[in-house]
Amino acid sequence: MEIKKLREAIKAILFVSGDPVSIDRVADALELDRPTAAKILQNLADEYDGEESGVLIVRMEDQYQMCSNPKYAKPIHKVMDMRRNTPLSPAGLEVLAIVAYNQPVTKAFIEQIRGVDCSGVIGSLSAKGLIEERGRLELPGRPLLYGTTANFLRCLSISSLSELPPIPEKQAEEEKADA
Amino acid sequence: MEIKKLREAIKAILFVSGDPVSIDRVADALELDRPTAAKILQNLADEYDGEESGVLIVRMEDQYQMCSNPKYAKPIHKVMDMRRNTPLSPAGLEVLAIVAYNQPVTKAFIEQIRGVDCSGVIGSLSAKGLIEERGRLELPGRPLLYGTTANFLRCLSISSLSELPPIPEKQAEEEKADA
Amino acid sequence: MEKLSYKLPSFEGPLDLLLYLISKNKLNICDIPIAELLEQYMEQIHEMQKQDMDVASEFLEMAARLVYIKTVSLLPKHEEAEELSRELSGQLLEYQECRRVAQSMAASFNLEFFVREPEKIDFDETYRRVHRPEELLAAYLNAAGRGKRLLPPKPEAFSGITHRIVSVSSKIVAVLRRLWTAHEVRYESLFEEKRGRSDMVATFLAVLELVRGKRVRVEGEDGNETVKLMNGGVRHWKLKSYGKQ
Repeated sequence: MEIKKLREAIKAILFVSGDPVSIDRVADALELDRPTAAKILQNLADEYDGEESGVLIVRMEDQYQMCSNPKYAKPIHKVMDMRRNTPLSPAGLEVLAIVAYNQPVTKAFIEQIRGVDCSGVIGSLSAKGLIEERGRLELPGRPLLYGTTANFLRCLSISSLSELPPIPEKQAEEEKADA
Repeated sequence: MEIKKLREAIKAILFVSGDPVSIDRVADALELDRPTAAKILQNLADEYDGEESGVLIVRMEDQYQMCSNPKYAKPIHKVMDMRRNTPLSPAGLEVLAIVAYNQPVTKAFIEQIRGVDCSGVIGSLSAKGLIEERGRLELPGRPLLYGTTANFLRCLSISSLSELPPIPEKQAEEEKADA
Repeated sequence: MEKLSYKLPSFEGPLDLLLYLISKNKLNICDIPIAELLEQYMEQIHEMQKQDMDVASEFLEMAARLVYIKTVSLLPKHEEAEELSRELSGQLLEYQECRRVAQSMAASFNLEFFVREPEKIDFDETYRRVHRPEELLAAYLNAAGRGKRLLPPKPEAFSGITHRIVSVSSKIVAVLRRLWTAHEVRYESLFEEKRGRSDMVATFLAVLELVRGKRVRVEGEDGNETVKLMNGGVRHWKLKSYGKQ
């Protein structure tokens, strides 16, 4: 397939899939080598990028997803008659921050830092698709581990966890010493 | 909103909706008069039209819908399908093994050996074309019998059931005594 | 320290409350005057209780912890108190940092990205991966014998305990026979001439089974329930399988 068609095919794939699609899947479906697929995907993402663009193609780790530009949330809400997404509570943001910077973490670790029970918040962050279970820790009780999702990256408009703003040095070390 | 932004907003709306959206709803959401909304929608539809375009905007009566170009159905299928072609779970493999070595067998027999309900696994193995129904056993309740398929042979790269590795003697006898 | 008299803000937890008190009184987080802090902390707790707010157990635990730190700091040797204070300071610093990060994250956080539901497509689900036959054998050997451990004990295992096992299917037939002649019977009458617990249990299960199979309907309430045949009482060919004993 020539490059123009490949680009259009990828648009079609991202549109239909809805979910994030990995570079490997695209490469496989179009019979491309991975670097070529990665390059076309990134080109498309750049092309769709733009403050006013209605539809965006965002990258999350090695996956790409088509989504709407939050700028147009209001008319979308109106047409779809959706309930507005309530912003996260301070508690939700705190738990999310702890998970994001220390993942994978147990509930006990989160509660240790916040000093309060966090079951409810963890449940609602899971329901919102911002954190997810990541197996269990091989310790007595086998506690569940939590990490952030691809959706979390999209909500922060970053494409990888490495883009999270760094924690000031001193603080990070203290934390390490405590843990 | 200027015309460029309106166009992008409409793209966003059509993208998120997936379903057809009427001109009236678009006009309402963007606070436009109907003729203006109709004109922008038709312009967009024209722009997204094209034999090779990955995503189309099609008109149906007074509704518009964003959809993928059927031209790219093949790679789309491939990408979406791969998601499902996940490797067999250990449970799936076990049930498959029991069917393979004892066919034709009833669900009750499989559950007797595994000690757990197997309805779900049997259903998914059938959907995957690895096992199939083989009539009924003439006993009270006339339970269904299951056997493996030709596809099963292909998955194991063997040409006949006789090529399955033999079960160690002792094991086979215990089995018989239990059943 | 000034007197606290205002509408109570809600706190995320004891650490949140402590940080609030510390910043309000411009205290040094690394050198907390425990006695003063405890006093203000307790005032807050009492205020919360007065306003009928739910005081979570964590707040009370922290109160106990502060009291303990204060107590040991009154002892002539201070080491333990110092260590406990440092621990509390460390925890507060850590939580403060967590809040700072959360706030900076909030600034760039946006929940208004919308995605589409994946299109519904009918797939050919045929399994196409390739496995080695040995994997299958391994799975077989793994499965074989497990049932012995997991299956419920056979009825014979209880032969020394139970007296009589009444099969549910025999009761299904019995209930249906009555309904074919009477079309409608009182629910309780089904249990009237029963000769023991297992008889009653089997009858009860039989009724449940028939309801589930949409063969009968139970109507009414408060002891006036009746059992009716569905489908106008016409015999159904499927019943033959029930009848086989």
